[in-house]
Amino acid sequence: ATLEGENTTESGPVEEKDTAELVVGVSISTLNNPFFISLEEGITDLADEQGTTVKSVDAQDDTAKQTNDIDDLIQQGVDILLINPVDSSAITPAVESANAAGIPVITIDRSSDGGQVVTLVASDNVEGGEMAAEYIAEISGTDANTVQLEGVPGASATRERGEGFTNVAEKSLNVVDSQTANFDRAEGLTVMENMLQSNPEIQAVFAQNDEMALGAIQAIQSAGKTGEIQVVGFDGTEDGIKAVEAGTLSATVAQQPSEMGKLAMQAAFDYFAGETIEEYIASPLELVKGE
Amino acid sequence: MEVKMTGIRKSFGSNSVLRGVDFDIQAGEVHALMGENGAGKSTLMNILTGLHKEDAGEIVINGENKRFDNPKEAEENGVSFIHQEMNTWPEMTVLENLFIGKELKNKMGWVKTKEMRTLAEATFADLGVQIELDEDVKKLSVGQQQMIEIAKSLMTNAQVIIMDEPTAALTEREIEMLFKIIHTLKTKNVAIIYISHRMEEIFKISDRITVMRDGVSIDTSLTKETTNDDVVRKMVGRDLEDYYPKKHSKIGEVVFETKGLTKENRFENISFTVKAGEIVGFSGLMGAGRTEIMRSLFGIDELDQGEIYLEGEKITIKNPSMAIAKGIGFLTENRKEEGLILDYSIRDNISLPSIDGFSKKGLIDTHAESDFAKLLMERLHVKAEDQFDSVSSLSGGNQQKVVLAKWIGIGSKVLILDEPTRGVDVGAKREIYQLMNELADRGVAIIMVSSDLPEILGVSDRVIVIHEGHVAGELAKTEATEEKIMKLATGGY
Amino acid sequence: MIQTDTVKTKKRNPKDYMGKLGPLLALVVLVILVTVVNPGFISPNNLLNLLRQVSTNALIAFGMTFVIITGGIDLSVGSTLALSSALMAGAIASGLDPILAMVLSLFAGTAFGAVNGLLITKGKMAPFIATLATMTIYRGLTLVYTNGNPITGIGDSFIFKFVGRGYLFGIPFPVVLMIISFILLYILLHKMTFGRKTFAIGGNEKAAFIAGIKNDRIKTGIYAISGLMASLAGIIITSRLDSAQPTAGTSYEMDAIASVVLGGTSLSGGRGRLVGTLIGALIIGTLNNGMNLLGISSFYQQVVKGIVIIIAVLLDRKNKK
Amino acid sequence: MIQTDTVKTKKRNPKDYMGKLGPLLALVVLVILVTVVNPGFISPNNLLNLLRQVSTNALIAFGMTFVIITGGIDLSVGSTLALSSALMAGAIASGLDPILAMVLSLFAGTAFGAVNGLLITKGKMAPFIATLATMTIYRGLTLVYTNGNPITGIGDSFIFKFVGRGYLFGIPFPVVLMIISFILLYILLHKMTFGRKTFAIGGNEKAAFIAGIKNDRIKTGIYAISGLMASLAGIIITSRLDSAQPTAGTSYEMDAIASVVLGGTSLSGGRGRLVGTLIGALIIGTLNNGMNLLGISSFYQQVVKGIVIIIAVLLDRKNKK
Ligand SMILES: Nc1ncnc2c1ncn2[C@@H]1O[C@H](COP(=O)(O)OP(=O)(O)OP(=O)(O)O)[C@@H](O)[C@H]1O
Ligand SMILES: Nc1ncnc2c1ncn2[C@@H]1O[C@H](COP(=O)(O)OP(=O)(O)OP(=O)(O)O)[C@@H](O)[C@H]1O
Ligand SMILES: O[C@@H]1[C@H](O)[C@H](O)CO[C@H]1O
Ligand SMILES: [Mg+2]
Ligand SMILES: [Mg+2]
Repeated sequence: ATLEGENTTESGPVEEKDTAELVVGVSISTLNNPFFISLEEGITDLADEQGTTVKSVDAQDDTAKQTNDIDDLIQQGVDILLINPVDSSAITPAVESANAAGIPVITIDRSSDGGQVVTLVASDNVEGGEMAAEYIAEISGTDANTVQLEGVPGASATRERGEGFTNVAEKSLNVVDSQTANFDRAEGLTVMENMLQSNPEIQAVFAQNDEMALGAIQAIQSAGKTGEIQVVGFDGTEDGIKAVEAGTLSATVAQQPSEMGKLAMQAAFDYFAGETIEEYIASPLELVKGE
Repeated sequence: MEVKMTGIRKSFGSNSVLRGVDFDIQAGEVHALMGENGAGKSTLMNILTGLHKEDAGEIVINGENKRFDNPKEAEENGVSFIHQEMNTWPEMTVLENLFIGKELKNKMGWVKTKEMRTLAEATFADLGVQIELDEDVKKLSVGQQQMIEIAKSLMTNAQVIIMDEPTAALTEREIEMLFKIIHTLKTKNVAIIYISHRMEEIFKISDRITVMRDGVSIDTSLTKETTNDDVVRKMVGRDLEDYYPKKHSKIGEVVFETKGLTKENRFENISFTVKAGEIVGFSGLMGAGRTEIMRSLFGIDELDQGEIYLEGEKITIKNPSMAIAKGIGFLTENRKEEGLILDYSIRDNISLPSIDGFSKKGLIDTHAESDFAKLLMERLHVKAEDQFDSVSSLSGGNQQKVVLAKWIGIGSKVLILDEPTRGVDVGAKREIYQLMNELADRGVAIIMVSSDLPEILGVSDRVIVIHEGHVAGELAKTEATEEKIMKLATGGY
Repeated sequence: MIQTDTVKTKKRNPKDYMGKLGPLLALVVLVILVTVVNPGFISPNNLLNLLRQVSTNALIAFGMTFVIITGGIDLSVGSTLALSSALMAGAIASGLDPILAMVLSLFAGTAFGAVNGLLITKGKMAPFIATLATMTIYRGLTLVYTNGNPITGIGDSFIFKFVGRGYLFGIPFPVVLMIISFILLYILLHKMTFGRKTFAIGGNEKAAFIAGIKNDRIKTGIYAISGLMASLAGIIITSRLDSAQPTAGTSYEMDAIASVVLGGTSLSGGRGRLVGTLIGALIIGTLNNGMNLLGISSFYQQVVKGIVIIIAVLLDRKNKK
Repeated sequence: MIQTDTVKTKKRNPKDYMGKLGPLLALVVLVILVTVVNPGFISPNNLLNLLRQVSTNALIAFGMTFVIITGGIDLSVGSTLALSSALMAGAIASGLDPILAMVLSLFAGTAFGAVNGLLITKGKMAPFIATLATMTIYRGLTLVYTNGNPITGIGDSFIFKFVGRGYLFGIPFPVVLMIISFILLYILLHKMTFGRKTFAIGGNEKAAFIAGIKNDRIKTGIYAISGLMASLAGIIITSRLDSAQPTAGTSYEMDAIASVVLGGTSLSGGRGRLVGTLIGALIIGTLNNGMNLLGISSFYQQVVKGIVIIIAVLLDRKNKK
């Protein structure tokens, strides 16, 4: 009786490899979300430039499927794994398996709680949540009646953004309600509608991603309260930025998913070029606001 | 074993079905239980075997006050019930069917297939039937399924066996076999409660007859001290004239003709004609293929070869809808599964095949529909409060009349009736015959498939006998006798 | 004792009325409960809001009612909604007239439904598995077509905006669409031969076939209606969100089926009423809206919703006895 | 002796064999197809990997087979998996002995299944709606219990790690569990009276009752088995992921049902084989693994999966004719 991931192959000196020989396994949490599509594009764009082979799998937001997907990639003998975990804790054994097989791992957007990773490429979600709360306090005033639209329960982005938001909001905002809308635009709409019914004096909304923010904006519009309620989103997707430009969205905490992907791919190249890699590579966060 | 039931009462909701029934059975006797459809015979037996609970009354078994909580308990105590409605598992094999709920098993709970097979083979040998034990039951004919039900009951070594219309789906041969078995059982002191609507059988095998009417036991007498007319009078409360009403219709031109109908492995080269106003009886042994021929020509099953002519014109029938459009109606042998929507009202059932006729631009004219249903119900004497009663609340005979009404309603030129009186009481049977006569008077060509020989002889103008998927012969009314039909049916000449 | 001990006879059985009133009663109780705790619930504004929220689920559930009456089920409605919406949005984005694009979407939805129907009738597949497969396929096609991204930039046309966001005499237009669809489908189901045949198929498929009903045609038509209603709901959602989402409609089949069953339509077929479905949809909508108004956490909301479904179905059973 | 009673169709009808071999054939064709394009597929390593991936779905599908044979369905398996896993992880995290915690989880799963069974038998609810409701409830309870967060810090015990990540003679332990469960359930279904009764209930419930079968008890037992298998799968997943996820098992019912149906078990009840389900699960697993190996985009994967399900079911239909 043995356990998988038990005998980690000692990662001796890295065997240097040319970008064109590299086979990179990519596991994305879900491609049902524009954010991760951009992220994957960032990876593949750079890989294409360098002639690197990419094998990509989509976990459809299922932690168990992601573990299976990564097993499949390990089976195919990829040189390195770029993993965008569905969940930071659940990814640990998969990272350990990769470690055992001697395959280096880079995590993207979300960390792995265990195992050895070369680096984590991510934006700081806690900080992003704080940024959003601070900006709301700035535009709607301290103690503004604020509601929060949360992402998929249990997702690290939900937890961390919520944590950051609450850190600041506790002190400077009056949070009247917080409900999940599962990172989904349609749910953002209905949940916001209902919140408007029960809390007529809402002044501001923090949506943990732009999709929900855009849904909430539709609800605010049909309640005839456009302009009275400030909405701050997260992600800086194409639609989100457009809405900021149009003035319907007050601001979005823009991540740069495509940049994140590129940074991760570049880290992989550097790794095989024998360079030392930082433990954490920060992907830039930027508050994009209207005028 | 002796059973005595006294003052049994039972209501379903506001419908009081049994209103004081006395019934008893002694070891080694065949006791016939007679009564019109809905008289309460099956209900009484359901109470005896613990399927229903009586509202009042007393059951004494071997001198002891006792009642069974469920059929299993009854069976374990030696009372076995062959139900009127078959309780089979179509998707399971014959062997599995025979032993459901009473599998032979070892201490570990494993099923002992070999032992069960031996026992089943022995029972089938006693019954004189040859049915492959590994065949799925759904592939068997109704008659064969009925034999399985009988075998099941015999295997329980019961002291009292209730047979609720065991012969409704059987033909002469199997009935003979069954009667032999009943005689053997009698010598072993087994008591039989025998329910049937076939009068001649009752007088052949029963020792005593109890007649029920409207939930009350009217009379119990020794069979040898009573007569057919006597029993009928007690059942229906009045005298019935001749059993098979006289038919006067003029027989006209050929309306319906088939040439060389063939379906691989089922039937071959079936050619026959039916004239306006004529009733053609189709006889044959169980599984001869009569039902399949009718189903195929009506478009329910596919036909491999053959031609069909209606009023001299060749027609193609690919599905029932096409057949109905041409003026052909088909009363199937299995009314519960194929004839009726049990939960629906009488009206909805009657109007179903004609529903397009009541539509104006797709909207249903419910007034016209109701008038139509009412008329047919009156015409056929369907016993019900009104046309909105659900069909499931009717007695078997009345259900059969509803199916009939539905096919009469479409104004068919050709009417195929497969076992039209199966499970129907004497009074209702007579009404159905009368109705067939009237339709014939109006020039309808009628095909009647029946396993009841006296009925075939009593009703048909001409008899076609099917043997193993072939037309074995044709007999005019004047020349037809039971012997001749049986000879053809068994492949003799 | 066996179950059939009941008399399910008379049309005019008073208990039947109870059975029919069961769902309505459940709705009334629910409304009163929510109102007591939060009187804001019955403000005209919130009621209109509620109705608008209910409209998409109700439309899908109307179609589902036909399907379930035949003894079938349609798991693909959510994916049908997404795919037909994506096609419409794509067409608008590439310059097609929005009205034509909406018609296109309805046609597409109808066609996807008909494919289900054909798999079930000609392919003799169980409805559950056939629509489970097409649920996956239509969703996959949506993702392929949209490449996983929402389709945006479709919101210029007034008519298109109006469908999801407009008001007619103060009533949200989706609600108007729901009412019109209800009336038309009510007539179809309860007053026309098509409906009679639908019931007959569900009541006894073999008997219906032998009585000359073209089962295959009717059933295919019914799945097509279900697809049509899903695509109509899709148009509303797309208009409201001003974009077609690749994940739109995910698991909408569950709410639709729950609405139908809460309305007293039997999953074993042959029995059902469209007005029941409307009430069922209102119950689900009131639950969703009401629990938000009461500030119940979304985790507990799921628990409560499940329990209410169980209670409502059990009560309905009881009344029907 | 009377000869005419014999049935013409013989026991060893070749078409019957075809019907039984249908699913196996589909699997073989699939394996060959994938291998031709990527020979790495049949490497022993990948096959073991594949089997381990299949194991959880197979376990759930085994239980589902019993349920479907009775003519029922269990939509709650995914939520049962999540809730029983969460309880186990919570217990371990708060210091309970991992082995006891695993036993607790199996008991909990069995109990959740039994609740389904009671709603269906005593409450006379349709299995679809009863388990739809409990699916929502169990998921909600999981979220409430975990507060939406994964439960971690449970991975110290060797035994606990071994269940999901261990190897016995080179075979992944989840695969060993799958094989053992298969054998036990095979005997239960095909060799023991419990199985006979299961089939009898599915084939003709009323007749089964008359034959003295305690339908309610058997059915409740069957749903309990389904819950038990779901919780066993949950233990494996929790061990493999080293954490209990609140969203674990979402929509697993669909793959399980698809596996059962692909294996030739009829959704209308009364007919089915456990070995078919195993093959069905292998088909689904091969599809998932194979398409990853072939590098098919996940969007197209869904389309292909749906189409393969349709083709396999249609072929099976055809063979059975
Ligand atoms: N479970 C039930 N619920 C309601 N009514 C019932 C039930 N079973 C029987 N009945 C009614 O009781 C009456 C007697 O039925 P029963 O089946 O005992 O008649 P029967 O004498 O066996 O008739 P047949 O000769 O047609 O078989 C009928 O009116 C029938 O509709
Ligand atoms: N699906 C089937 N598969 C195999 N054999 C079948 C099937 N259907 C019918 N048969 C067989 O075909 C033969 C003809 O049956 P059919 O029902 O037509 O006979 P019948 O003359 O009407 O007799 P019955 O009085 O039993 O109705 C029977 O032996 C029957 O077992
Ligand atoms: O960062 C991403 C995006 O914000 C997305 O919208 C949801 O998942 C998060 O992890
Ligand atoms: Mg009877
Ligand atoms: Mg016949």
